[in-house]
Order: sequence, then structure tokens, then C-alpha cells
Amino acid sequence: MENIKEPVKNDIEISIENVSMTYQADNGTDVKALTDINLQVKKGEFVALLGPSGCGKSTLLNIIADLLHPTEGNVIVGGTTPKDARLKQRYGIVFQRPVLFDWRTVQKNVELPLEIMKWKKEDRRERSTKMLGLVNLSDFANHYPQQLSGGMQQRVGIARALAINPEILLMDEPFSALDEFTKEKLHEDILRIWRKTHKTVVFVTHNIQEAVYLSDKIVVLSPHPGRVSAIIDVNETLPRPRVPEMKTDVAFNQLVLKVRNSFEEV
Amino acid sequence: MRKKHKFPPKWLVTSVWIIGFLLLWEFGAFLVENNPKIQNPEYILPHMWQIFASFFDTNLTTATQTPFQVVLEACGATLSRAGIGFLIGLSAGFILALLMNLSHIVEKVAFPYLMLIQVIPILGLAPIILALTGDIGISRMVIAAILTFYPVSANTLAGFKSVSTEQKQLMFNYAAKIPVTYWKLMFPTCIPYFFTGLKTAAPMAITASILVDTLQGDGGLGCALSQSLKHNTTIYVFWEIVIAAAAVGIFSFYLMGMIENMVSPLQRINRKLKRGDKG
Amino acid sequence: MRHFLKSRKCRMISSVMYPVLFGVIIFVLWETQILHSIMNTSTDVLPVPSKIASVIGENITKLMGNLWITTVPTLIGLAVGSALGYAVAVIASIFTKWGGGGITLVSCFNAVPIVALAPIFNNLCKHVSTDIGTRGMAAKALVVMMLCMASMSINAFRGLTELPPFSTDMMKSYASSKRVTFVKLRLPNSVPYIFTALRVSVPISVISALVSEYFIDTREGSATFCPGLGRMIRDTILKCQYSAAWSYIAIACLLGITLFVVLMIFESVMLKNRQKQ
Amino acid sequence: MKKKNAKKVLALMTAALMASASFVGCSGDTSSSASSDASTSAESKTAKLMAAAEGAVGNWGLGNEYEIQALLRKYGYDTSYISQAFDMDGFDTDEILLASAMTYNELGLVKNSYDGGYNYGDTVSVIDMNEEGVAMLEDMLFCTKDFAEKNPETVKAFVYASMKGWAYACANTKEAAEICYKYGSSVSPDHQAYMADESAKLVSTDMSGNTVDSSAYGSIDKNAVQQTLDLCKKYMVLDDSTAADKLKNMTTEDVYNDTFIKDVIELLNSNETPSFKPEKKEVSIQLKWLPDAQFMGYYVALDKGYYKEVGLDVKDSDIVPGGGDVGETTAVSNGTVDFGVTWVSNLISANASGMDLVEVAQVFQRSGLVLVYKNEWAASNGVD
Repeated sequence: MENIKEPVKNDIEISIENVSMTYQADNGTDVKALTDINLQVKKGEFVALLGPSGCGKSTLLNIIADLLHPTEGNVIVGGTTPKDARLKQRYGIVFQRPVLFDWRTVQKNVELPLEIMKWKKEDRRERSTKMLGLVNLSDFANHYPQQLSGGMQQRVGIARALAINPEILLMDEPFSALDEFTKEKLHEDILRIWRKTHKTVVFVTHNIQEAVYLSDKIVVLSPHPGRVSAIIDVNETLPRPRVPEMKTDVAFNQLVLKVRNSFEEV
Repeated sequence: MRKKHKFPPKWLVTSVWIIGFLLLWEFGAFLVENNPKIQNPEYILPHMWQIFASFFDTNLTTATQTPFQVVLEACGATLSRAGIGFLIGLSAGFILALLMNLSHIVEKVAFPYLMLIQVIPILGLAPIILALTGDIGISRMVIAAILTFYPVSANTLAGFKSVSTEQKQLMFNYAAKIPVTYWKLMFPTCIPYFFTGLKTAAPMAITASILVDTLQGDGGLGCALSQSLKHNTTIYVFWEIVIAAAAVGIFSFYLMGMIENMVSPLQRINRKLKRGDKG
Repeated sequence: MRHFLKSRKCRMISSVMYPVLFGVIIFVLWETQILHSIMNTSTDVLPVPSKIASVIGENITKLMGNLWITTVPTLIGLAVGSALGYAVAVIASIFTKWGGGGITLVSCFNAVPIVALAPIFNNLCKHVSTDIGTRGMAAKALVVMMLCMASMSINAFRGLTELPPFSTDMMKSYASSKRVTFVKLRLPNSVPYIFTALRVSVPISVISALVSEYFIDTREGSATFCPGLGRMIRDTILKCQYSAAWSYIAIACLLGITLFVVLMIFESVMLKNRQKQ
Repeated sequence: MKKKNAKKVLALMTAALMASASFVGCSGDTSSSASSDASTSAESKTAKLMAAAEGAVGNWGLGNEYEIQALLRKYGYDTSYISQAFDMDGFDTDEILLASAMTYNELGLVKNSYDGGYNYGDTVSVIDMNEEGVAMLEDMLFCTKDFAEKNPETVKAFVYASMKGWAYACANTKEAAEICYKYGSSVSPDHQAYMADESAKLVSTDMSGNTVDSSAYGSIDKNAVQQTLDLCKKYMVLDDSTAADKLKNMTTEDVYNDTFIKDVIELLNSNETPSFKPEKKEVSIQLKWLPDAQFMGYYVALDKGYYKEVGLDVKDSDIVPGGGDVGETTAVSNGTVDFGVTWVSNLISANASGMDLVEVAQVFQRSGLVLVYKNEWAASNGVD
């Protein structure tokens, strides 16, 4: 575990200090979703929040995204509060489902945040075309979401999140609804995009292999109550760049095992 | 994709049913006609062809009009009057749904009363609303509006509620202001729901308008209906009105569907996609 | 404090309190005749609630007699119409391809205004019975039946045909016969749709019974004969007896509300263990 | 069977009793005592008909039923009746044996063969409410008391022009019928002509059958109003006890104000062209029924420009047809229209419930309500 007393350095993008989250269940009892979470994400770092259902990993992501407010503790995103980070569009977010607007073309979906930020039409068009190129969907710009496969829809979602050029990309189990083949392809896509754009990525997942393959650092969360049970550095074992062949490496599998054991220790 | 020819095609099904219905009607009319106890079969169930023949009847039934002209003019009056009440009701219904979605207090206050409006026999209140307002035009609007109001606001509210949390979160994350969120997300999502409400409400508004017509001798289908029942015109005016009223009600339903097709982006897209599949 | 405000109990209290408060305000405005000055009307046409209550109190037996006359055909029409509508839907669902068209045709009956239906059925029932009361009941029940049948058949048809994905495949995999599939899958699947239909039918049945009374033969004019709530509303309004008219309207509303509440209770019991869709 | 006979006997006895009572009551009136023998025989005939038609007497209800109820009670029956639709099908099919009919409308439909008619010709006869002594005053002109007080000249001018219209219409029924037909009547021209003739009879004959001079059209007869009010007090059932109390204490003063019509009659007979200073020039009138010759006076006044002559602005659309579910009384009371045509009994029930309406001219001097029956049926029950 990293030292929480360490002052926030310039290269720290997200800093979470002593965060706890309690909410009231329907029967009136308090439920602790998160207790005493401490976590720091460096600029350009790819961090995976890993854990089983109910461990509070999505809650934590929502706190970073200003969708939830912690009952205790401090959160700093991009050197400011989550709210300011949101208002200044410091991060883009990708959900488990693509969350596209059916009545907009692919291109218009990517342009949505730009419209909200009141970009000029030509600028929007230019930016969205570029983003669609990044996710290899240039040919589908004028299609509607319902014409695309699940994987393509999710890529549109990623393009949309990147359209505003945020420093941070928050991803909430983005590939969990996809089939294995599509997922592997998207893994390569996301790694390529990350290399190209140097975004800070916070990636929520319950898939250990996925976390190991993609991230620099895995934050293992355990449920009841949600807490950080381990933080594992991946780069030590699995150097960049990552290639699909690595998935069969002994080192890869040992790391997977190590992560799995970090659950069982609890 | 393999093209499947659907059998039976839709037009065949529809026409078989319509023919079946007409046959059933004719059978009933035949029974009525040949029942010695019944003196005036055309008052109970005339033959369909008799009714259709009356559409082309050139004999005047009032000072200046043939039965069909009477019905046609009445239809126009009823539709235009129902239209105004309908527009008022749908605007009010939409605004209330919007307010209910924006404010929890409004929602809590209004919801039980919205349910109540649905349960109260508004049409039975028509005469008293006329007595209250003192003006048949206003009371027609009030009644048509109240009847339109419930389905529109209930469906629109359901439309707003159908927006997924993630979609709302997305807009929140883009720091979109409330008007922007409504314009870009909430309204487009609720359009199909809104039109479902309109499709329910449109025939109701017309029923209301016809009923209010019967309250005072002020023209419209209901007025012509009650006049023909009072033996002031030929009884075929009555039967023509039954058919015209049904036709107007159905027309209003399909009109809403047509408007939806024009207005709703989603409908437009789906149509486009369907065409694309075929081509 | 904040916790309390967010608690379930508080939410429940407020969702009862707000509408009650609103109702009380309207009631007070009405009773103190402020409502009359807003609406620019007089107490002749819009009597205050206490006046209506006292008229109800004075005429309770007469009101109940008329309520009974209206309720009976409403319930008969509702029950028979819904049952027939369901039967139509079942037949249509067996021959789905052809049945759908029939359902569309039936749904067109919904568009025929009650005002036009009532005189037709009144004429049709002329020879049903020599007793005018029975005849009127039959005519009213038929009008109610027609409208309930339409809404039930449309909804039940959807319930019988719009099945959860893969469910028919699953039944097929058990080599289940059409009859068993119907009993085990289609029938239970249609239950929520039945309630959807009834939610529409119940208010419509009351309204159509009331409105058809405007056009239907009856016997009236003495204390021993009750022509029904709708007829009495019309009669009292034409005679400018507005406080009496309001008392009949109040009873009619009460009938509508009671039937609806009964339906809601029944629905919540029947669908208790179903997942919300 | 036995019970029915007993009732018949009872009915006859009551009829006899009533007849003798009316004999005593009318003793002051020499003309009626002379015809009392005839009336007694007429009443025994009616009694037989009523007995034969027990349970099959029809009326429209909705405020038109009091005369029929009075007749039923007179012959000892329960006051209930079959609700009659606004056509004569029930009579045609023998479902209603004694059917209510207005002499100027339904009776014509029953007798005549034109469009909408039933072509019974002279094979039907009627029981006349006037002859039975249960007549109530019907079509009359009214407005609110407040309106009459604030706009006396307007009221006078309107009554003047209307009564002038009526006088012309009664003298020229054919032309009046054509005028009515022109103003959007929805009944056939033949029936319109019939209606005009019959309406003229009601304007020019009073309850006891005496001719009313054309110079006295519209005058209000206190006794006739009293008779109407008395019958209302007996047969009008008001659920609201306040209204019922008000009805109980009502006098003819609460019903009419004859100063206007008296002035108008004087002016009409003076042969001078009067000048009015109407306080309100644009006035409207709500009819009791569909536009037809029952209201020919107003249409004639409009067509001949009588309203314009007296300085009133009445357009086509200001003569509002009725026949709906909201009474003329309400329409006048809430100010939708300025004047109305209604039956005196309707005004009485409206005033009992708290409205402030006042009759200003009595257009129909006798009741136009009859019970029509088929002669064949009557003969089979021993009445010729």
C-alpha cells in the first residue's frame, strides 16, 4: 500500500484519500459500500479497479466521476474537485453498455459532447471524423447505432468519450457485455488508443486476465465492506508493449494467480 | 438475407376481416328485416348497402342539404372543435408531465389526482361543465382537454422515466445544463411515448366533442345525431353518423401515427433502415 | 435530519401529505366560495361541498337505488365483455396470422363513440323483454360489453402472443403440446395484460353506462322507480337542480373510484410475485 | 285480473270525484258549467283509456312530465311513466299505448305521411291536458330579474318585436313556415307548415278553449300561472330540501312580471310607431328546442326586421337552437344568452333551486301536450 501521507505531486492525476461511502438501504439500515479507500493514479497511468460484484468498484468510479458523493474523505481529480473536473470536462466516461442515442447517427453521437460544449459545426465534424478514425469506424459515420454490432457500438462510445480530449478516461466494465472475440479485439484497440493519446485510464472490471493484460496497476477491491485489499504493479512482471502472445506466458499466468490469491487472502 | 414471402399478406387479412364483418352485419340486417315483430328495420339495423346508398342520396333532408352533406359539414365542425381541445389538453398534459419530472413535489401532489381524473366519468360531467362555463365551445374544449390530458401526461411521464440512468449520467458528465439535457436526450426519448398517449387521446377527444355536440343545437356530428334521432332528418343521417364517427375516430388515430412518422426521428430512421434492408 | 428526510418512511408520508394538502386547499377554496369567484360562477351551478353532502344525506335511499341500477349493468357488461374479449383474443392467438387482423377490426369498435352505440343497442333490445327495466339493463350492459370487449381483446392478444424470448423454443424442447404451451406459458403470460385491459375498461364501463342512460328506455317519475345515475344527472341538470345533480355525480365518481381501487387491490394481490417489467 | 278491475273501479270513482270537484271549483265560470256534462263523459272515457294503458303511458321526462303525472294521479295511478325517446317509435310499436306528443310536432309526425311521419291519419285520437284540467303553461319568454331591472327598455323592445313577429306569423302561417325553413330548420317543409298552423292555435286559444284576440297575444293570465304553479308544487320532486321549501312558498309573483307585456300590448294596439331606448342593443335568445315553427315568431321578427325597427341588434346566430342537455334556464341564468323560451314549470324549478328568472310574456296560452292513442286499440278496450 502506498503512503497516504505523501503530498500530492504534480504527476498525480487522481488522488483518493480516506474515502468512505455509506448509504441507506430500503429497510433503513446503513450499508457501507466503501471504507477508507486510499488510491493515487499517476498521469498517463492505466489503472484497473478489480473485484467481484458488490465490492464497490463502480461506486468508486462514480465518486471519481462526480456521480456520487463520498460520505467521508477527499477526492482530487486533475488537481481539482470531482465536480470541477466534470464541469471542466477533464474526463470522458465509457459505460458497460454503449449508451448511444438511437436517433443520432454514429457521427452525431460522437459529436454530442461537443454540441453541449458549443463547438462550431466544422470543428465538431473534424474532431468526430478524427475520433472515428481512431476507433476504425470511419466507414460507419452515417450509420445508426442499431445497425452496428455490440463491439462497434462500444467503440463509438469510446470515440465519444475521447472526443472532448479529456486527460482522464473512466471505463466502467466497458467490455463485459461483449463476446470473447470482440473483447480481445477491443483490448488491442484500447491499448493502441492509450499508447497514442497518453490518457490516464481508470478501468473497472471483474475479469482478472483483462485487468492483468491491460493495466499498469491493479487495485484489488474486496466486498463487505468495499475496501482495497491489494495494489499490484503489473509492469514489473509484464513489460509494455503488451501483445496477445503474452497471454500464454508463464509470467502472465503467474500474475493472474497472484491477483486471484490476493482475493483469497482476505 | 433470404427473402421470406409472408402469407397471408396483411392486406388480404384486413380485407377478409372487413368482408366478414360486412357479411355478419348483412346477416343481422336480414334477420331484423324478416322479423315480423319489427316494424321499422332501418331504425334497428339497416342493410349496409342502404346506408352506403344514402351517402349518394340526392334528396334534401334539410332546407339545403342532402344527408351526406349534413354529415360532411357536421364532421368538419366536430373535427375542428375537437382539435382545439385536443391541442390544449396535450400541451397541458405535456407541461404537467414535464413539471412532474422536474419536481418531486409536483409529482407527489399531481399523481393521485392524475389517477383520479382517469377514473372520474368526465363524459357524464359534460352537462355540468357546460352549465359551469356557460359556453358550449369552452366546455367542449375543457372536456376534450381533460380527456386528452391524462393519457398524454401519463405516457409522457413514462417516457421521461424510461430514460436510462446511464444516459442521464452521460449528460451529467458532460456538464450539460437541464434545458440541454431535455432537448438532446429527454424529449427525443419520450417522443414515442408521447405519441402513444396522443393515439389514445385523439379518438377520446372526438368522442367528447360528439357528446358535447348533443348538449346544444350548435352543429357537429352529435347535434346531427340527436336531430336525426328526434326525427328531424332521415334516420340514415344517424347511420351515416355512426359510420362517420367511427371513421373520424380511426382517422384521428392514424393521423397521430402519421404525424409521429413525420416528427419522430426514430421512426424516420427505422423506416429508412427498413427500406435499406429491402433494397 | 438529512437521513430522516431521505428515509423511506418520510417519503411515504410526504407522498400522502402533499396531495392531501392540495385536496384540502381546493376543498377550502370551494367551501369558502373563493373557487366560485375564480371560476366566475355561482353556487346555483356549483354548490359548496357541504351542501352537496347534505343533499346526499337527505336522499341516500334514492341515490343508492339509482346507484344499483347503474352498477348492475356496468358490472355485467364489464364481466361478460372482458370474458368475451379474452375468448376472442384466445381464438385470435391460435390463428395468429389471421387473428391479428380481427383484433385490429375489434379495436376499431373503440373508435365508435358511446353516444352512437347507445341508441343502436337501445333499439336492438326493444324486443328482448317486455319489462322496460330488464330491457334497459340489457341495452346498457351491451354497450359496456362492446367497449370492454374491444380493450380486453387487444391487450389479451398481446399478452398471449408477446412471450418472453426463447420461451416458445423452450416449451418446444419439452415436446409440449399446443394446449400445454397455452396453459403453462401463454395463459400466465397474459395475466398482467388482463389487468392493463381492466385498468382501461373499468373507467370506460362506468362512463359508458352513465352516458348510455341518456338514450336508453326506462321507467321513471316516481319514488318506486330508479332510472339510473346517468339519467338522473341529466334530469336534474335540465331541471336546474344542480345540488342534486352534483350529489348524483359524486355517487357516480365514487362508483368509478371504488371499482378502480378494488381492481388495484386485486391486481397487486394477483401480480405480487411477478417481476416488474 | 281482479286487481285490475278493482283499479278500474277506483279510477272511475276518482274520476267522478274529480269531475264533481271541478264542477264545484268552476261554478263561478258559467261557460264551463254549461259544458260540464260533456266533460264528465270525456273524463269517463279518459278513465277507461288510462286503465287500459296502465304502465304504458309515455313521456320524455326531463321536466316535461308534470302534466302527465297530474293526469295519472287524477285517475288514481302511480306517477311513473315510460321514458319516451324523442321519436314516436314506441307508440308505433305499441310499446307505449298512451304516448306524449306536442300538438305542433309529434302529433303531426304520427298523423302525417311526409318524411319522418308515421301516417296514422285520423286513426289516432288524443287526450287533451287542457280539457282534463291538468294543463300547464308552456312556451313563454323570460330573462333574469336582474336583466329586466337593468334593461327595461331592451326587454320591452324585445317583447314588442317578438310579439309583433308572433302576430304576423299567426296570421300568415304559410309564410312563417317558409321563413323558419329558411333559417336552418331541419324538419321537412310540410311538417314545418303543419307546425306553424298548430303553434298558431296555441298562441290564439287559451286553456278553456276561448279565442285570444290578436291584440292580447303574449298576455299573462294569473290564474293559468297559478294552476301551473299549483301542479308544480304537487308533482315536482326536488331532492334538495332548500329548493323544495322554496317551491312550497313560491307565489305567482316569483314567476312573472307582466308590466312589459301590458305596455307592449298597449303600444301594439295604439297603431303608433313606438321608439325604444334599449340599454343593451345586442341581444340573443335561446330556444327550447330545435329551430322550427314552434318558434316562428322570433324568426319572423328577425326576417321582417322587427328587431331592427326597435333598435335591437339580433343576428341569425343570436337565435340559439336548444334541444340539448342544458336547460334554457341555465343558459339565461349564467348570461350565455339574454332571453330564453321555456315552459313555465322549468322556470319554476330553476327559481326554486336559487336562480332569479322572470317570465315577461306568455306566448302559448294553452298546453300543447296531449296523450295520443290508436283508435283501434281504444275500441278494443270499449272506447269509441
